[in-house]
Amino acid sequence: MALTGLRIDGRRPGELRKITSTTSVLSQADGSAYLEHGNTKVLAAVYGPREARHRALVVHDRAILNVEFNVAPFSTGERRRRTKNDKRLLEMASFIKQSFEPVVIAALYPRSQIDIYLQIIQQDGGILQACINAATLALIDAGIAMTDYVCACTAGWVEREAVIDLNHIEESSDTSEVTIAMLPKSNKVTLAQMESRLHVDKLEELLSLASEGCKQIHQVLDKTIRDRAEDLAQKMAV
Amino acid sequence: MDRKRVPGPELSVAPLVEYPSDFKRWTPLDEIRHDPKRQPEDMRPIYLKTGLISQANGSAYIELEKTKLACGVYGPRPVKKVGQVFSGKGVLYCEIKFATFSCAKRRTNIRDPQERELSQILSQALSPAIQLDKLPKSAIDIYITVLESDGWGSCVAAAITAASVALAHAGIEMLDLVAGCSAAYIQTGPSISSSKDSIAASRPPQIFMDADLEEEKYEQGAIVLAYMPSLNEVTHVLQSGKAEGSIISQSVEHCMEACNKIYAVMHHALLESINDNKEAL
Amino acid sequence: MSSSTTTTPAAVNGLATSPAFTFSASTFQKLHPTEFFRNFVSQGVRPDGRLLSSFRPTTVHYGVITTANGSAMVRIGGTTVVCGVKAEVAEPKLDSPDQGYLVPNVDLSPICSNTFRPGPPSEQAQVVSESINRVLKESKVLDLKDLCIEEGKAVWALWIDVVCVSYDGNIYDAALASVMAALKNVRIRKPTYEEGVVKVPGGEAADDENSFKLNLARTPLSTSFVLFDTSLTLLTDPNFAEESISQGQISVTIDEQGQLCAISKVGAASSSQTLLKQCVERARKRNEELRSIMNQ
Amino acid sequence: MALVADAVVPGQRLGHVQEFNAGVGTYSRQDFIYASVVGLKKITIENNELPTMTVERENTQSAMPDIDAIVTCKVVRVNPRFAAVNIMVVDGKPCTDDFQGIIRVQDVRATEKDKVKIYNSFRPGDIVRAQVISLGDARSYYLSTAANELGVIFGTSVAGGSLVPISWQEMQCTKTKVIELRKCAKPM
Amino acid sequence: MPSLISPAERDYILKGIECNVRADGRQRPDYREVTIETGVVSQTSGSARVRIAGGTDVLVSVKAEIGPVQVDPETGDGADKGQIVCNVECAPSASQQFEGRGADDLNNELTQMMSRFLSHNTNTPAHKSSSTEAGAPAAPAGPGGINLSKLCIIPGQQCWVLFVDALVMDYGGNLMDAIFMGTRAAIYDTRIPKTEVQDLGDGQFEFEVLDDAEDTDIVEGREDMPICVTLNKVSDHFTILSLE
Repeated sequence: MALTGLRIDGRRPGELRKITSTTSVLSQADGSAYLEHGNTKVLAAVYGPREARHRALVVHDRAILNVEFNVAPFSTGERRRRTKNDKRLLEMASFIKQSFEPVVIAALYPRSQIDIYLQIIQQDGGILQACINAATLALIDAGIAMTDYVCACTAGWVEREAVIDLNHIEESSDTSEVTIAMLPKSNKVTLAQMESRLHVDKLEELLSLASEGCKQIHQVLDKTIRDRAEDLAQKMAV
Repeated sequence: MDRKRVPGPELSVAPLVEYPSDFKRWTPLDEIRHDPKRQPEDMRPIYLKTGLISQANGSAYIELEKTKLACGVYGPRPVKKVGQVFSGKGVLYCEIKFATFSCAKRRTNIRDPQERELSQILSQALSPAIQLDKLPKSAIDIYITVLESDGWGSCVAAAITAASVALAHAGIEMLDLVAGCSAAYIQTGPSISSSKDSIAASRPPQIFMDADLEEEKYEQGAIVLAYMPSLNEVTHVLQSGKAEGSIISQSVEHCMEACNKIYAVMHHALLESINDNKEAL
Repeated sequence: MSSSTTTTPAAVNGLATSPAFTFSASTFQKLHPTEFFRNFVSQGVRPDGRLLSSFRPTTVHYGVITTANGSAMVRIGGTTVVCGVKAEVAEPKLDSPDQGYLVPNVDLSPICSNTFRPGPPSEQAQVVSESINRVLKESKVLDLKDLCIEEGKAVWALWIDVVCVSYDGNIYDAALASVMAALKNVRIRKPTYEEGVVKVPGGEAADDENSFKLNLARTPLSTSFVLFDTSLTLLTDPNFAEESISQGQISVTIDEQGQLCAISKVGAASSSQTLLKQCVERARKRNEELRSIMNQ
Repeated sequence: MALVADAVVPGQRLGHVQEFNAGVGTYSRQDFIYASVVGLKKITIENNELPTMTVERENTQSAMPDIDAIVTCKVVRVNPRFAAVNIMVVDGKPCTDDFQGIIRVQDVRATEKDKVKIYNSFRPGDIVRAQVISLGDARSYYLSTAANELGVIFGTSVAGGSLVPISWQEMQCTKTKVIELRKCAKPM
Repeated sequence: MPSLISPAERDYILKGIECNVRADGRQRPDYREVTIETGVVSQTSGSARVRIAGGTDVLVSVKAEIGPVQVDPETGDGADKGQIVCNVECAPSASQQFEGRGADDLNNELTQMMSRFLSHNTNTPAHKSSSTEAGAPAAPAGPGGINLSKLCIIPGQQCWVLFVDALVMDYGGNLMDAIFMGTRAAIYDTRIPKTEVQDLGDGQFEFEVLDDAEDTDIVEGREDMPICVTLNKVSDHFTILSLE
């Protein structure tokens, strides 16, 4: 941490990386979104509500959510081909599934399945948060009923300073970081995930910082959706 | 290796073959084929017999000198794969497996990507010739085991020929038999300089029909053709490597003529199976 | 399927079909296989015309695969198996630095019978592979020390793979015979070992001077029987149909000096001592016959 | 050895569309008739119109149920709506792999269709002769035993003896003489 | 299963092709509009993205890594060659039919085709570079055009391995053309760092990679890379790049 209080990539502790996102990028998916959070690039596609693949999984009164992760072999510095049932990816997929279950109004689509496919194109830290934000955009683009957005943000403790939205270098230096997914309107936390040692009272500060980050992300996502909606409205109006 | 087989050492590798200095390996430079008796357009003699597998509905065994493979056809039988949607047409399922001892380098028991792709090539080459709409809701399974392979191209061609004969032997209604034939383009003749630009000036590559393993090592390109001789229609062309357009069309001509010769051998094998049935009764 | 005989007589014991329902022989065999066989066995003959104790024609061919170090094809009636042995270099186990590996595996792929599905080896394939593996190990067919190239560094690993091309019952006898014939046919080039690399001389002629054969201490061969129906009649060298309706199987493995290598009796039916003696006796006779075929 | 004179293989050109009709074992394509199976070429001449060219199949294709075929099958499962069966023989030819079939409760008999009790018609283990009425769905063919000569032809009674039909809906156990209810086939 | 087309719609398309007008207004031999960008993925030696109007979107990346040389025990050749390892992956997000294991066969087929065209001798089990015996006529650098000898660092020991990974993000028909255009663009965009080899005597070599960004090599022979055009036979006409 330089003396000027700036981080490695020149950001202030409370500053997010640049986020650019667009929706309806894929022709065949019901809903899709492409999100760049700094150098982390993620593509999300939503298919559904459609017929469940395995008859056994069908639930008679609501839709079931299925999340699948796919990492491009070239996404990290050193090329690594991950198999379909790589433990780490399955774990991430289940996190995302749990964070969207309370938000998607599944009761409207009984006996069906909603598939969320996440494709990581480039990794530079904050994979889980980028995927959750992209999945939110893709679900909305697919027109699936949701009670609220789900915005995710990471926060961590780097060299005795609480920072948000850690990049790859900050993540790999043994900092403690927490990822939380939040419903911006109702301020409820649907997912909090931390895997490193952290002092209890520091956690309080990180959580408030992360929720602050989520609000900022919410504005960006919301703006993307509204621009897209206006764009569609104009096209239809003409 | 997996738990379901008798375990061997994790890693075992073929010993390095050290040829004595005076040993002269065959090279195309001296313009004769690896087997001196054969001219460039000669095919290896084909031994083809039906009825090798007692349980199969139709079966065929083919030998081209060193290349040996057996083919079994089961069907039409109910589709076993779960989640199949109702189909008015029959489904063709093909699987080719190289025996572990079939090539110089030992192959694994588990199907590798190359065998999976070969299976797709085979079903693409054979399905146009089978009247699948006469077999609703059922599947035809073609299984091929390569016992020994002397040349990849000739193996694929032999597999197509054997599978087509096995299908006919199984009594399945077909439009025509499908004969398979392969050829390789090999640069012969001494006047070759290594620099790239003068390649064009040297002689065009020679077309060797039905190349064996030794010749395949020097091939610039290869072609495998699946051809219905009586209907004069090509069902599949698999061309790889680099060659001018004229060479390719010339090799397609050669392959078609060769397929007509192979058709006669298939014809003979199937008629023999009629005589065998006569004697058996 | 067995060749069809004329329509079976309507009044068949135990099957009180009224005369109206007569089937063709093949339909009758498909619907009531045990009934169908009982008619034949009660008259001491089998549907394919063999006596209860006769064997199917057996042939053995050596050196059928040139890309393998040793190979053999064995055909017993409708069952055809091809065994190939490939010798590769591997590191020895720590507890046996001068011993090579002998790895037999039988592959019952879907090509040989419509009962096998694609995928990992079926239970039956694993049982046959394991029993051959035990016979090779327990009866010390080959001294693993002969396979040592450089103690502690490099040894030969003989991958013995049996491919079943056509399955018509009695796979164990055919597979074991093919393994023994292939091992007899093995020829490995004499290796030279230099700092971690094993080299073998190339070139055409592989004669006794630049390559060696395996000296097999014993060559066990097996004969199998099945017990049919409640009457426990003994059927030798069962084909696929007989195997699928049998109550139990007995296999007797004997080597060339006539010593017993293995006996396995499997199946629900309990059988008397005399039956086992009868099997061993018949297996001994069959053994000579099989050996003469193999030594041609 | 002399090959059989007019034996043909699939794809062999047999004649012109004007000269013959394409019969069994042949197909016509761009005004030519070709053989579609291995077998012996036969020309059958009806009274007036064109002679038909057929190829009498040498090795029979493994049997496959098609519409109106008479099949013999074994009952596997019974539930109030239908009886699931394994089709083992089609038109007298055994098929190597059994096909799945179901006899729906409304196809058991022709009269009083709605009063049929399936467990009084079929029991698991019975051998039944039925007729294929449709290709059904992806898994099984739809069969019917409405005609008189269709129904149970062989069954084992509760006591284990074989059953003999004594009326169109009763069978008697040979051992214990107990009457069991079945939809029997009238002996031909 | 491909998208279900009603018989009427099928007939409409067929009739259109008969009179040389396709469903999207193109003529039979017309190509759809293609856009190619290079350098889209940062941590790679070279990358390219190909988009064909109508929904095909493929990302191809080339990563050069140092790996052991693959020697063929039989002929002992390949010791002085680099390698190309290809891999095509259809992301399940690309289309409905890639759900679950649906994409496996297509992935395998495209991967095998790519490796066959780039390094031709995939016939022998091991993916090995094109084999040219020293004495025999030196066939031009492999059919993929790329000169693999230039990729060798220390003959017999270390060489550059070019991992070509194609990721299909959206499937709108005609994958082969898109993948080949992407591969050619990615190989053009590829920069391989220079290596310095020190001879430590007695056959031992040591090499060191210079990692300043400007001074890098290009892939030799990249202009000979194959280009692929797919023709679909509809009724008895050939159309280029049909939609589905």
